[in-house]
Amino acid sequence: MSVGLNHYLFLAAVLFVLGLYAVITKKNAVTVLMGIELILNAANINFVAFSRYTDTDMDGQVFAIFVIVTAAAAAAVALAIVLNLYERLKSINLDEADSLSG
Amino acid sequence: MQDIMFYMFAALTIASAGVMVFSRSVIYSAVGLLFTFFGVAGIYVLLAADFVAVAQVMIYVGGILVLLLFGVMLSQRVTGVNMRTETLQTVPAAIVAVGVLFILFRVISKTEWLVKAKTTFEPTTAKLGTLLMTDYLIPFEIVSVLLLGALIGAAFIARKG
Amino acid sequence: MLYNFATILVFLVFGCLFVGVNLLLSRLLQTRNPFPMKVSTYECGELPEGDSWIQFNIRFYVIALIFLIFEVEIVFLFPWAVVFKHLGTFAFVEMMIFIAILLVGLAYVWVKGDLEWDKPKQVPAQGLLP
Amino acid sequence: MPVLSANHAVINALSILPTFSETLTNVLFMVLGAVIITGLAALLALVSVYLERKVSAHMQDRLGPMEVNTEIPILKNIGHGWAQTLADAFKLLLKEDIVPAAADKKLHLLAPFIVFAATLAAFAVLPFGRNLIPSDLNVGVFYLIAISSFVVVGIILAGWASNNKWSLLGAMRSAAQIVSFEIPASVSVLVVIMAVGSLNLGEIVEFQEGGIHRWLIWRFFPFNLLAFFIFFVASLAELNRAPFDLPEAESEIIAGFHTEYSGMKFAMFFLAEYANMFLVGVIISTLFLGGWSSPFGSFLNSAPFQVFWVFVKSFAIIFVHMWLRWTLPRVRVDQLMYTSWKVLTPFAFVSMLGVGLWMILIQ
Repeated sequence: MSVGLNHYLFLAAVLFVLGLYAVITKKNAVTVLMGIELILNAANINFVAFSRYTDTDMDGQVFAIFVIVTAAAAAAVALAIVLNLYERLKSINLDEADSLSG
Repeated sequence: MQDIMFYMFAALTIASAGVMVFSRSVIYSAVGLLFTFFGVAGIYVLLAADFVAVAQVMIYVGGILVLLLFGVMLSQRVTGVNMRTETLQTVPAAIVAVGVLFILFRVISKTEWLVKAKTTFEPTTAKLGTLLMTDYLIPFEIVSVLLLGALIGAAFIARKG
Repeated sequence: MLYNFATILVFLVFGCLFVGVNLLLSRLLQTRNPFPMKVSTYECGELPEGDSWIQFNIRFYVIALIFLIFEVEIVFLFPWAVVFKHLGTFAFVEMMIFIAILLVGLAYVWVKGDLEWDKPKQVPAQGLLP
Repeated sequence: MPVLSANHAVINALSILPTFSETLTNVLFMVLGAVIITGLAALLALVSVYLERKVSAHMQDRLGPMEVNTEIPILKNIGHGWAQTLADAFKLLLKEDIVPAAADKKLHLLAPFIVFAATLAAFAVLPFGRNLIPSDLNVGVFYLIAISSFVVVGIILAGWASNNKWSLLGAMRSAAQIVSFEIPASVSVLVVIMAVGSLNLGEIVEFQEGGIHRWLIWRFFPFNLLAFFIFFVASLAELNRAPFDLPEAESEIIAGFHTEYSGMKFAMFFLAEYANMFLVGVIISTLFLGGWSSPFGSFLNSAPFQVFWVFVKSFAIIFVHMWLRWTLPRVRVDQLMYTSWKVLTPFAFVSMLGVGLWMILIQ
């Protein structure tokens, strides 16, 4: 059976689930962020695959670029928060960051 | 040949994503992520998205991964022992993950997709440029505001630490 | 197009093979005689002081951050530059707005001193001086 | 019926055969190209190391290596210690590969693979002549910028895996320096792409064919010249070369990220470093100096000469790199960041703006 749309979607689904698992289980904020990047990559594979396998023009690819950009912005801000957290608590375990007041 | 390449890249992507998720050390997770990003770039090439593939390598590997590594270096005692990342709620997470995977697989295989595959491989850069300047002009300009906000906000938060 | 990318993949694999073969060859030819003193961490012949933990300055992160934001911008600049000849003035104005907004960010970190590697010394406010 | 279907199977198999053999020849060509380019990269690195020593020596009024020659009759008379780097390579091959006990063994091994493979992969798109491009990629320039990011990750991993303060500090400095200068370098490349309207390196060279006056360095004077200068300075910094060799400042942090590397692993970093020098030489000559095209128009522009011009131009740039090393003192870290963010980046945008306005006003 030759590779078609479904294969790409299955791949993306596996990647998504791995990312989800990392987000749920990891205590370390940086690894949670990595899990989020996996999820975004999975979504991107779907965008590009649909752009290839359906009648739309290249909109999927444009969306993929926008997703990459958003991921970059998110990573930048999230890591800044992680570093700030570390300065205050000397730890980046998310369980210990349960107070809203600085 | 393309099918073989697909399976190779898919295997690389999933295996390295597995390393990322299940390794105990943050740095090993980062290395796993490096190969995941590379594998996904390969998948994009097979989907005829050459520009997106290179952009993926450039931003994810060259930008986000480097930033993550810098963040790791800055936020923990950088020795082998203390780079551990603990896990919790493994069992419920596994149940949720398998459940979601099952649902996704079922949805994907049951749905009748309106497939109309393209078979040609054409350069995409010029077309992307035109689309960004015409149809996607507003999102494109908003992206610059988003990036500005991210830059100012992140620099502000990091400096306060 | 696929052919060109496949060539790059072959180059990557070949680069790894080259390193692997050389390391293997060297492994076969060399004499190995490690002893604790030899495999200790190098510190100019002294015994290593403490572990290798250094508290890096936050500036490293801020530099990487500014880099990431501008790299994303460059990803948009490349397709624009390719079609610039055909689209003309309108595209030029659009891109100038885009760049101008991001240069505000550069100006911000410039003014706030994030680009200075040696942070200026904290001078106490005038009123607090004895 | 079974006979018929068996026939069908045979016919099907036969119809696949041509495509299969085609694929096989394609793969053979790729492998051949990879073998040639790997050999070339290794050879060029050896030559560059030798040149570095000789050029440095003569600039300081010394002779440099003179002793190491072979006893092979014809090669014996060349003299000038030409076999020095060969001997060094053999020495490194025979040396013990020391892995510090405190290091992370797996990552310590992985880092040289990443750095060397990424460098070699960048060689794949270099145009050595009209039909001598291993991979004529249509996003060539963009790809070159992207693939260099693997090197940054490799350097950080090498520094971390060594578990040594100096390695880690050197790695972080290297990484911060490389990423800081990547922005002005990428922006200054844009002036070339705007003029040519393509990311393909072959097309960029073809655009400049027809003599020295067609080279992109002279276009839109003085904006392209400014962009060329910015790219050149940024490339010096990305190569960690003097005056921007802070990550390897011997007196401060020993040898930077590869302090804990010895034997063949060290040789791989070293090889990648000098191969990168040649790579940058070819990139600069392709983008701004006409690449393979002859400076005299169609005169001396046949295939062998095209390769010759690529080498002449890139070695000229390598020579300038070496020359600067013995002319300029090392900059300080704050000066480095100042150069990158407050001088080169704004001026790169200025040159881009200038070229854009110029192109619009002329149309």
